[in-house]
Amino acid sequence: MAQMMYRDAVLTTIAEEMARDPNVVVLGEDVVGGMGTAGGPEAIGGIWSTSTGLFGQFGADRVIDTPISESAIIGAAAGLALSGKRPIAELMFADFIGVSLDQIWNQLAKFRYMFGGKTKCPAVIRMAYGAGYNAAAQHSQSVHQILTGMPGLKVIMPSTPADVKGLLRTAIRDDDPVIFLEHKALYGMSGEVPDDPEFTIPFGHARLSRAGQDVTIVSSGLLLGFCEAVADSLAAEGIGCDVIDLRSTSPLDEETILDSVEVTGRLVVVDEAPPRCGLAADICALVAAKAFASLKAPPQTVTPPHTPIPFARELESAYLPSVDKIEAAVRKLLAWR
Amino acid sequence: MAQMMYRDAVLTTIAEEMARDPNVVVLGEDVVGGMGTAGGPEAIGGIWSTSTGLFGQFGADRVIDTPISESAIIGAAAGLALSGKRPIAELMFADFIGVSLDQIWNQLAKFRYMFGGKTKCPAVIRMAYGAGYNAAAQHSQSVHQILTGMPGLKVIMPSTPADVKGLLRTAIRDDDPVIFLEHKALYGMSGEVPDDPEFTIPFGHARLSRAGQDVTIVSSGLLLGFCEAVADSLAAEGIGCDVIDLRSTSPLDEETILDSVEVTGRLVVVDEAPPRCGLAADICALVAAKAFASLKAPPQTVTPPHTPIPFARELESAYLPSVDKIEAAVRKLLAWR
Amino acid sequence: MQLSREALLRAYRQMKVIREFEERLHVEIQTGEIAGFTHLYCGQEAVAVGVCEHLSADDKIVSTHRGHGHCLAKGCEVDGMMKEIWGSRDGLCNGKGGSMHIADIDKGMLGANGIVGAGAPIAVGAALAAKLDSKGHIAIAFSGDGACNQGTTFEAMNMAVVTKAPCIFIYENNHYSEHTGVDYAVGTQKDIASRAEAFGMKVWRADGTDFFAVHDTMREVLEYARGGHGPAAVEFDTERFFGHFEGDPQRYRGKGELDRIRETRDCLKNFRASVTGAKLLTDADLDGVDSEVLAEIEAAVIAARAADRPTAEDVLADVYISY
Amino acid sequence: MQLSREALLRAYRQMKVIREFEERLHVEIQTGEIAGFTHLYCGQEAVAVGVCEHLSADDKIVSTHRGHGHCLAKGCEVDGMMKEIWGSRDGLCNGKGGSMHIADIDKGMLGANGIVGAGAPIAVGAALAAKLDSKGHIAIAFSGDGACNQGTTFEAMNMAVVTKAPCIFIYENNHYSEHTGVDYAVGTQKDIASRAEAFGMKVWRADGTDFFAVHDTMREVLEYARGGHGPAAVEFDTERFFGHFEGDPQRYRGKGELDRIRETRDCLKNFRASVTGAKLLTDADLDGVDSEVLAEIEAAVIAARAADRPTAEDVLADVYISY
Ligand SMILES: Cc1ncc(C[n+]2csc(CCOP(=O)(O)OP(=O)(O)O)c2C)c(N)n1
Ligand SMILES: Cc1ncc(C[n+]2csc(CCOP(=O)(O)OP(=O)(O)O)c2C)c(N)n1
Ligand SMILES: [Mg+2]
Ligand SMILES: [Mg+2]
Repeated sequence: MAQMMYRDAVLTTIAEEMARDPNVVVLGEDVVGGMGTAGGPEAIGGIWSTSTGLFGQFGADRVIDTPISESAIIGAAAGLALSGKRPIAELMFADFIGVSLDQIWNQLAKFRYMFGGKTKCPAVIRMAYGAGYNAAAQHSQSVHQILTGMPGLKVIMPSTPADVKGLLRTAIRDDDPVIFLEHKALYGMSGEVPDDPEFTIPFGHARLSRAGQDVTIVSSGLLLGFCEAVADSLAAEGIGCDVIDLRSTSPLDEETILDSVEVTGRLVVVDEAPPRCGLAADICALVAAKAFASLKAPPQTVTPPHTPIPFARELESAYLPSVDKIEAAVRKLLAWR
Repeated sequence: MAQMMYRDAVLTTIAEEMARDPNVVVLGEDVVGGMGTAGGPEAIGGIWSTSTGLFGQFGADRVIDTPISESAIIGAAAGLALSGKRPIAELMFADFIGVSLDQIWNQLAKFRYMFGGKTKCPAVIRMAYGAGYNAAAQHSQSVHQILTGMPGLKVIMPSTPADVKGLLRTAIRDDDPVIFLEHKALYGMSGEVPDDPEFTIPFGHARLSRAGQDVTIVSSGLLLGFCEAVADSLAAEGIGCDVIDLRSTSPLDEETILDSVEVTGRLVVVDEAPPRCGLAADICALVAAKAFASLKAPPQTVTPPHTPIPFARELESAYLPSVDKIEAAVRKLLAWR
Repeated sequence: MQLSREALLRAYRQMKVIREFEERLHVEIQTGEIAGFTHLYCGQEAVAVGVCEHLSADDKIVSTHRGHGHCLAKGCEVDGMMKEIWGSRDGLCNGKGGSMHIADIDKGMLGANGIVGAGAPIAVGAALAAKLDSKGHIAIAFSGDGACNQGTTFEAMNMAVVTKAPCIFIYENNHYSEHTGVDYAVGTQKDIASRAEAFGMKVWRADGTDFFAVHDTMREVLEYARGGHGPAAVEFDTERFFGHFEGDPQRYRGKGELDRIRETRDCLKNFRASVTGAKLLTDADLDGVDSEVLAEIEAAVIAARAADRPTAEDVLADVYISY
Repeated sequence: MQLSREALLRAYRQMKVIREFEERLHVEIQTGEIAGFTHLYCGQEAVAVGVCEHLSADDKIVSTHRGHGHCLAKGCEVDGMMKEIWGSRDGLCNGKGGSMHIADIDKGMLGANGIVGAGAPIAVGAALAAKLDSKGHIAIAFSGDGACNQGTTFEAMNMAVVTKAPCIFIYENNHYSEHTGVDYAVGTQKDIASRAEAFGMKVWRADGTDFFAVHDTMREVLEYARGGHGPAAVEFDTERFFGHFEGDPQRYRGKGELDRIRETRDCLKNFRASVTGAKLLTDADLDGVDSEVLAEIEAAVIAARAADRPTAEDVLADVYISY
């Protein structure tokens, strides 16, 4: 076990897989940095420092710095994937699916199906998502709810450095297109990471980060930590919460969620996406349909309001789900008659 | 009352509003047709015949034929709206939000909020959506579930010629950005339309198209007709269904849905979007949260499977919700113990 | 460079297969038997064939909504394509894709595409893969005069120049994007090739209705691209013989335009005239090919009609490899 | 054309306000008091001011992520901007937008924009509105050397040419897009202006660190655009004095580059030298402006610190006008 930051778990996993498989290729804006400058290459290794040193180690044909052209970046990843390579494309911010959605949604995601199953499309699209930086309406968004609804995509949301390792390795080796969502407020998070170069975590297997009998809390990303804090403080009062870290939203580990709710009879889904047609509603509907009989109270959601993401500190923290709001939702469930 | 086709309700409403307000402008691909050809302008009035004759009536400055550049079309609509005009932009197919999402999601939808409420953004983005034409994976999709999740947008889905009239007029006069979704399989639908040039239908008011005490069916667009057929055949057996035509998914008429479920205790949501993070789940979660006590059975959804849209006739019809699947869902609810 | 008798016969045959494939579809579509949107390539055969006759299966192409010609020229089976268009589960894409999504990855055909302009970035990716393998393979993006206005196409050209990707952007200028004229939609004062040139690419131009012009031009272009000089662009002036889609009133055409182009701009007629004129092939040679091709198309249609239909269970297959 | 003393003083003051606004932010950001991403315009003042001095509130501009200079030059209040950057509810956008989303529609400032390349299509729309009103107003899209590679920017140029929109595309080439050099990212063998020219536009080029070069060039460009000749493009060669974002290590810079450009490419120094050299203004005149501006900025910072903070309820306001 090594102590490692979330961002370094991304970098080291990419480096290990590139060393292992010559078909793995990285592309994106400033993934090298300094191209065409007096300072020369490797001025920066991606703005999140998740590709530092890759250019020096693997060269310009496998670490491709691109112009600001997200559609061309994802399209190129699609073409590389159809040509036997394993591209890892970086979108600096998840918000930039706005300028590249067609290549993700209508191309990458659909090739295998449209072509009658006669091809594979092993592309990983990494992107930094989420609020917490006061980066305002166009640089703070969550997009898993949009991409989870798109058949053909797999959507991964690691919440710890260890999960980054195991899930990113799985993603790079997976033969389907994978959206890999990295929460920008977690890049600096430090944690234990297995050293085993073959350590992988299969998709569709949620992680139970807290165990309890009274309430099921489902979350992921930055908010998972909030949920754990709530579970820990309620534990002191003798209230037990299952806290389920989804890890992947597509595929979704329905079984872990349903098994837990069958015991607790109470569900809170805590998600950073806006409320309408979001992941929280998706999971509440799943539980209402498949665990109806065991529900003791109405499934609750804790999400931001139906608004864009505001800039000011006070506004962004009021926008985001908080420990207080999560705890209130749990208590509301327990108080339900 | 005049008998009119859905497509003509679109065209005549646009023409009436353009005549009424000189700030209303139409733009899109082939909305004139024949520009730069020997045949000359007005070779076609939009591929859905929803702008026939507008160019002749209102001229080139108000009926703008564009190159194939959807981002520029929506962006231009945004710029027109910020400059005091009331653009009506056409995306030939809703699937093309893939190449223009940024301008819809990160620009149009967010301007008012990001700018502190100091501007309005009266733009209507019309698009043809839905399956039924065997147009396959890239020309048949529903997108309301994606756009409903985006704060700042209003999302309208008329199911009849009369609703097109009343809702499109409201959309054109509305000061917020409005997504106006026209189901391509309904363009040829004929129906009664009020003559009153001031006839409008406010957003957020669903329409009860069938009334019954036993089950609530919520739908819109092409599938609404399927739901009505099911309700009618079950009525013959003495089973009563409320069939609710949403008309708009954002704003959503929660009250009409909840009032109905409080009576019936049973809900089926029938929607053409894929199942994950879709509108069906959104409404089931709403009802599970706010009408929990009155639910007699688990809320049901009837949607396509989590797959892209296949081409062949047999495949597309197996993909789409059918009268049989809807009826089965209703019977399942009635049989629930 | 002189083509062998075999090469000439093969080129003519390829063009003729496309022509008859499309002419037959044009007839069959009227009967309502074929579902969905079908865009016919008829009139542009010399481009697809003049380009693809130079390619191996390791060279990749990405096509458009008007893709039948590119598919056939790149080696997709007539049979499998016809079955796909008929929506059979034995079709090249098991009936899942249809006319706008025909692909055959093993043949280096990375797909027709229903999204105008989506192909160019994908071709850049295929070219970057070829560059990485450095075996002299290339990738080609076919685009129309309308697609060249889509932002994705511009991004792809710049990205290819920046990354020195061996990508060839082929612009088939058939003068129309749906119902709109190229003189309106492409704002440049010059032509599509000049706009591409300004992106930093070497460009070529040729008559897309003259197989020999296309073939000779592509020999140069491919030598350049395979030689590691980076991307290139070619504009071919060509003609679309049918409407944009079946049932298109074609009010945008000039008077007598269709007759004129069928008369003077028919790549098959012109090919026949020049090879018989030059005594390289006889009318009998070509007539022989014609009747073979007609028989092949007839057989394919009969087979497509008789082929297995997909079933409801097939809907769920092939979304993911593992899920 | 000779500028009046008042005009010269006003131009200098405008540039100085931007300079000191940014220099002060550079200091304040270190303290951590200011939230979010802030991109400083310092070094490019002559472009924003040389352009906007020609404009009225009825002329529209669309800006970028590096928008403070464009906002100030177009007439946004120092006070309201400072408060916005501090996240006050009295800010120009009530603290909702912050540095990357400052707008003032009444002043014709249609917004800074966090999405690179998003502004150009919006400017085309504003230009189409001006065309419809036919009062000789125009719209301007400011873009960087990186933004000019975004598909939206290309689409906007072609759309403007096709629709003859009075839109001026201004490319501020400061040689870098984040950490990448323009010579790498812009593939064209020539320059950004040449690529724009190939879209069918008249283009101009000038030194963006020389106020007079910018101002004279824009006089011509605006006369052209207001005259109904359609769109135009201008490339200004300029410099960014700070990192892309605060804390940028700037390893991409050459040795001594920052000192050199501060020394030889400072639009304020150059302005002072030429107007004093030509005896149009005295150092005393300019020093007077300097101290006024410093006082104004100081006052604005104090006011911003003291200004009302937004509350949780404010989050829900202004998503829609009616819902
Ligand atoms: C992104 C997108 N926009 C619009 C369309 C609708 N459409 C299909 S083909 C076409 C015209 C394409 O013209 P061109 O590129 O010249 O190809 P051609 O049809 O002439 O072969 C259009 C507008 C589409 N399929 N995709
Ligand atoms: C669509 C999009 N892609 C990438 C980014 C990240 N980004 C912000 S500024 C920038 C560089 C822009 O360079 P340039 O256009 O030259 O403007 P400058 O920063 O030099 O003023 C990038 C890549 C973004 N904000 N939006
Ligand atoms: Mg064409
Ligand atoms: Mg720059």
